[in-house]
Amino acid sequence: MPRELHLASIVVHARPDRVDDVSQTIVGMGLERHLASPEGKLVFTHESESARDLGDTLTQLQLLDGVLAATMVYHHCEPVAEDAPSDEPDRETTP
Amino acid sequence: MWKLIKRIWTAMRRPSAYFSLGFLTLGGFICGILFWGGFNTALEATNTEQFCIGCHEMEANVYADLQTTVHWNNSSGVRAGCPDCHVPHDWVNKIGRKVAASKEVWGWLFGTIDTEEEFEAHRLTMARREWARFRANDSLECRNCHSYEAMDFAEQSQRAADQHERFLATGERTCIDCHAGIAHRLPDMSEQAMGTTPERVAGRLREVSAYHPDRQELDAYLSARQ
Amino acid sequence: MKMTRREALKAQAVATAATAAGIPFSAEAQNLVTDRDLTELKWSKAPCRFCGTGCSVMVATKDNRVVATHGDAKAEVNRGLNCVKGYFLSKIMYGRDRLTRPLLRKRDGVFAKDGEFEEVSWDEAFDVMAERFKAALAAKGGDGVGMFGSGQWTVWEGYAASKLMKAGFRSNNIDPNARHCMASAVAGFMRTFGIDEPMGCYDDFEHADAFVLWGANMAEMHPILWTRLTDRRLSHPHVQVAVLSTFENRSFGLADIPMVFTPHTDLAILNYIANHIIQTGRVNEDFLRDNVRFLRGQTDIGYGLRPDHPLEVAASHADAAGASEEIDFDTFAEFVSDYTLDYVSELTGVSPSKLEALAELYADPETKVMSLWTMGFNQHTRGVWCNNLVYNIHLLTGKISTPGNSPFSLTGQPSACGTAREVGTFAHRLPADLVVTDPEHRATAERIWKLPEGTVPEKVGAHAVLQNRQLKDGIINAYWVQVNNNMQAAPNMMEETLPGYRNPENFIVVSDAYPTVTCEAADLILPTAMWVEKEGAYGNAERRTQFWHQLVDAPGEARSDLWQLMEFSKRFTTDEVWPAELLDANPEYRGKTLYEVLYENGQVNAYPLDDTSDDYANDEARHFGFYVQKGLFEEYARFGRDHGHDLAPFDRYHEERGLRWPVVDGEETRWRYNRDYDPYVSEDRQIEFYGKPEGRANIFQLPYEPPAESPDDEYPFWLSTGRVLEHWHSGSMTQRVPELHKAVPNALVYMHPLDARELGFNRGSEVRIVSRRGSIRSRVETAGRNRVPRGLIFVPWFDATQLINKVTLDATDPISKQTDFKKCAVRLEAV
Amino acid sequence: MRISNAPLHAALIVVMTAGAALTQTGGGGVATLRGAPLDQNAEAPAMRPQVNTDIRQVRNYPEQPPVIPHAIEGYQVDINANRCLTCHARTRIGDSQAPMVSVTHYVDREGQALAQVSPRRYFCTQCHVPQHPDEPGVENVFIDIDTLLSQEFEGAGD
Repeated sequence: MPRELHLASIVVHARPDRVDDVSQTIVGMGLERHLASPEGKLVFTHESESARDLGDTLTQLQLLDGVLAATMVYHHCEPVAEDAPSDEPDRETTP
Repeated sequence: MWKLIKRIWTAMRRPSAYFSLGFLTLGGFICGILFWGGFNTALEATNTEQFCIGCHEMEANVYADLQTTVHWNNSSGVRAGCPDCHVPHDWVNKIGRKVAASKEVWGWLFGTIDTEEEFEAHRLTMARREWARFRANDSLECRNCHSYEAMDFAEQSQRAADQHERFLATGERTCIDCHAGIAHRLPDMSEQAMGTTPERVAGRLREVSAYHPDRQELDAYLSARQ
Repeated sequence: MKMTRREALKAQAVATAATAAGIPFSAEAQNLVTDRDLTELKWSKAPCRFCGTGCSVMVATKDNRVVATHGDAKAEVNRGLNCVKGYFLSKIMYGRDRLTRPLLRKRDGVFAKDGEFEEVSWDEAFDVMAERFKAALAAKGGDGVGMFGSGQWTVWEGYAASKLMKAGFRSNNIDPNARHCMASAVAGFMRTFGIDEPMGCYDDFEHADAFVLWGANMAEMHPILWTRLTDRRLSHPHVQVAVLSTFENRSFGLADIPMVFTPHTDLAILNYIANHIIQTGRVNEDFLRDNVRFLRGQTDIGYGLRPDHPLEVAASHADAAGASEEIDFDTFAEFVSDYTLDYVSELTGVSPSKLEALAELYADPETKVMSLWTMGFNQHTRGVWCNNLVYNIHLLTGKISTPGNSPFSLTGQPSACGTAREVGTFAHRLPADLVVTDPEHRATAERIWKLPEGTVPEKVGAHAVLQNRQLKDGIINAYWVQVNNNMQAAPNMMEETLPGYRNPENFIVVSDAYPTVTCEAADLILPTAMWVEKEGAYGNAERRTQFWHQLVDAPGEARSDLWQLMEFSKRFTTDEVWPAELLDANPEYRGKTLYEVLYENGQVNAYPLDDTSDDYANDEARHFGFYVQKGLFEEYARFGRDHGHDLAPFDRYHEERGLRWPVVDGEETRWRYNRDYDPYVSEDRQIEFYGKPEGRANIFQLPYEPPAESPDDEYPFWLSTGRVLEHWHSGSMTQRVPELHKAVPNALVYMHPLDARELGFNRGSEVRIVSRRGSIRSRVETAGRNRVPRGLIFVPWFDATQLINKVTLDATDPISKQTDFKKCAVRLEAV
Repeated sequence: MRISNAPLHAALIVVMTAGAALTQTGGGGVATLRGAPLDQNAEAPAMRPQVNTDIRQVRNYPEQPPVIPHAIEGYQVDINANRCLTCHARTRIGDSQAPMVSVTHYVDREGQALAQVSPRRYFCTQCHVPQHPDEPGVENVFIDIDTLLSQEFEGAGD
């Protein structure tokens, strides 16, 4: 079965007074935290090899204590070639 | 006086009664060599930098220009003097150039260019003559030292390598088209000075006449020709 | 920035999520930050920190840091342009080695002249410093102390310094580094017009038909004015540009009349032009009749060297260099008739045709001429004469004070005019062109300063070069250097500068933002706030006064020069530093600190803290408890208002891109002495040079005299020093901007390829440049931006690793006391 | 490092041989860009060729004129000819593939857009300078806006 890469970004709205421990818990689940706002909105990215994994994670997030909402905003899926890592450098991105 | 000349002339016309044919042939040959050698020595004497800068106008202007350029100082210590670029290396072209150069001697004798201002006034005319010559012979004197085949693109900057591959390899342009001004200061390249006649722009002088505030007309002319 | 594909995807994911959630996201996540609150920068105006052009720049700040700068499109001076230095202003404050704590030479915990620098508190620094100043004052009075300031002081810093020295310490031993730069121009203005600074302005660039650069290499030293000149020349084909110098520089690139002349012979060229104007009947007789008088200047005036130098002993009028007597036109005409075309061509090495073409620019009544000069004229042992002589040819033809007809003295520092000259921080001056030698002028200063009669001393103080000599000789013992790098800038360093700084009798204080070579020679180093770390004001070469706000805080314990001066003044009482007779006559001044007497005088402290801007910090105002800058400025402005030097009210300058004084009825003045533009001109005159009696300017009869030192068999080369475009002065700011350093990393010896060949040097060879006074090591450049004639070398002075002033001669103009950095004799040796 | 040991040794010798010399020359331990005691002369650094990699440098802020990523030795820029514009002029970039001069350069002093590069921008090297491989004697700690923003965000998030 060909491998797949699933990359998603998720906005988690936590109770402002719980932001820190919620954030810590989610990072412990293997997600990467990127942004946080004072109102308690957090942006995470999630990487996995299956859509099921992603779905499960979302469900877990929504059920976490202190989380008001967890919403997937962006989802990208592509096959991963065995011998061609997807990490090849891209062209220079600054003009 | 006239008698004397007539007597010598008569003697010269008479076949030799004293010398063998062999001697004469050999003697003529030797004389020929001596004469020829003398000619060539004299010719070569005019083919040195010292001769070129013997007149002040050359020394104070174009020779002074040269001294600040890469053809004077460079990493490998190879210097190109005046004749290297301005006199063809093969004999026929050399003689041709020398005959043409006799005009310059005339100019020198009669003071066409005595001062810096006069030199500057003639700089464009003289430069154009050289550019035309280089274009006509496909930059022969450049190629005496620089040949496309010998270029190592890995040693050139990417920019230079690209340009050489694109324009030099294809023969679309010749060295002087892009490198005019490499050894001497460029004359006034503005439209007013250059004019827009076909003869003057034929050799893609636009390569060096980059910019002047009101040279749109020249640009228009050039694009119409393409 | 290189990103892997996965990172790019992730960044996109985060960006999308952030947008959806309304969260600002960082630059790391995406190339473009779109949140306006975050990306909005605070843009404020400020004049450029470098030369005297006075470009305005817009400075962006964020989180107490300068993050960007660009040319101010609204500024008339530069209309959006900067030179390469100006474009990199953002980085000048961020050299890693900014000084942030006072440093004192110590051994075993106490000050020692031969100690190592140790960090100390401001209190300790000022304690030691005050002790040394008090000792010097007690022993010698005002003669024992000295201060060397700058044309980079803000207006109020220079003013506060001048008050502290001239009134507080009662010493006129205060001089700015503008002495090295503008003094000959000042003396030239005073002798010819009686009022300092140009009559015209930069608007002349858009009106002139011809430009004559007398030694000025504007393409490198005044790049933005050069853009205006270039614009005019290339847009109007009839315009001609003449460029004169002792070597071919970048400005020759625009020259219609290029002219390389033998050093020092510019005097003869100027007299030849006067002669040509007279001989060809192009004198403007109406103008002469109404507006000019003729004077014969003193000749054989020496070279400003130490009095026992053979050249001074031989000079017959070294003691009265500035004297003159009145003559008539015919006498003048006969005098200049010796300066024939043939003679001058022979002397200068310039072809007759070029000399004639140049003279015609001035002689032709239809050609409006702008003459421009700076260090070529001013750093000249006959620099004042050069200034006088160029005014001669403008006055003979009446080509002056009208748009496009403009003899224009350029300046090298941002406030050489605004601070050094207008505030009068020279050893002989007071604000608004007043001088210490005039009892009425001193009385005016004492009245405005609310100080007792006799506070300001009459004796002219030591000028820049004399200060160094007096330090060496142990006459001045306590010395304070602010905003300049005089170890690198002053001439004849090994014989006349370094010995004085390291003289064990002396205590040397240097205030600077960076550790310069002057700091290295000091005993106490004070860390200083620079540029937009304080509120400031500069005055440029066209009389334009410009203000800026404090935009960021200074690092660590760095404090502005203003703070340092005023805080230091608190440590002195009048009883300690004023003579008994002065206090006996004015007992109400007893027992007060100099701070109270000078700055808490009801004027300087007249404006409350509330008057400062809500939008900007003001560290000095907060510290002292009142709007210091405004109080100092308004007190200072009293000197010039209604006296031809009117400044606008303080607050207006924060609104404008500068105003050109005199500002009368709210209007700036563009062309002085011309009734059409200048409200000071009388109703019945079109032109009136109101600085001189009868409104007449002086035409001076002055000859060519040889330079102090010329090449000979032993030292066969002329040495000329100067600047490069990419670095400013001693390079203490620009050498810390990597892009500028990499553009021109080191000083080089520019020399003729054939001279190099003859001496066996290649391009890039290391050589020793040797004069009778010292030597340095440098590298040979035979190509590049300058083409020097045979027998001359040019070495820039920005490079701290190659202190070319070890080699130069401390000969000055005897009138202006300004050093000739352009001429001395050297030889070159292989290393 | 710019400061080599040679001048240091020389300074030590001076100190050891003549005590008085210390007050004449001692740097007192303050690091300047000098590289040698004030009364001595260090070797002048070798002249090195201009950087010629054609790799564009990141600008410190958008308004900064880009530095020139190639050598320009011998380039003629005067009233007769402008070597820079032979590649960077609008009409030349097809052949040269060089970046075109910015549109800001087509605006004159009065803010009018022109058909040609404004004459006041004619002398390119007033703003654009080539680079040498010589590192400055001291680092510059200027922080550009993007770095500052990301630092700020990280600070706020913690």
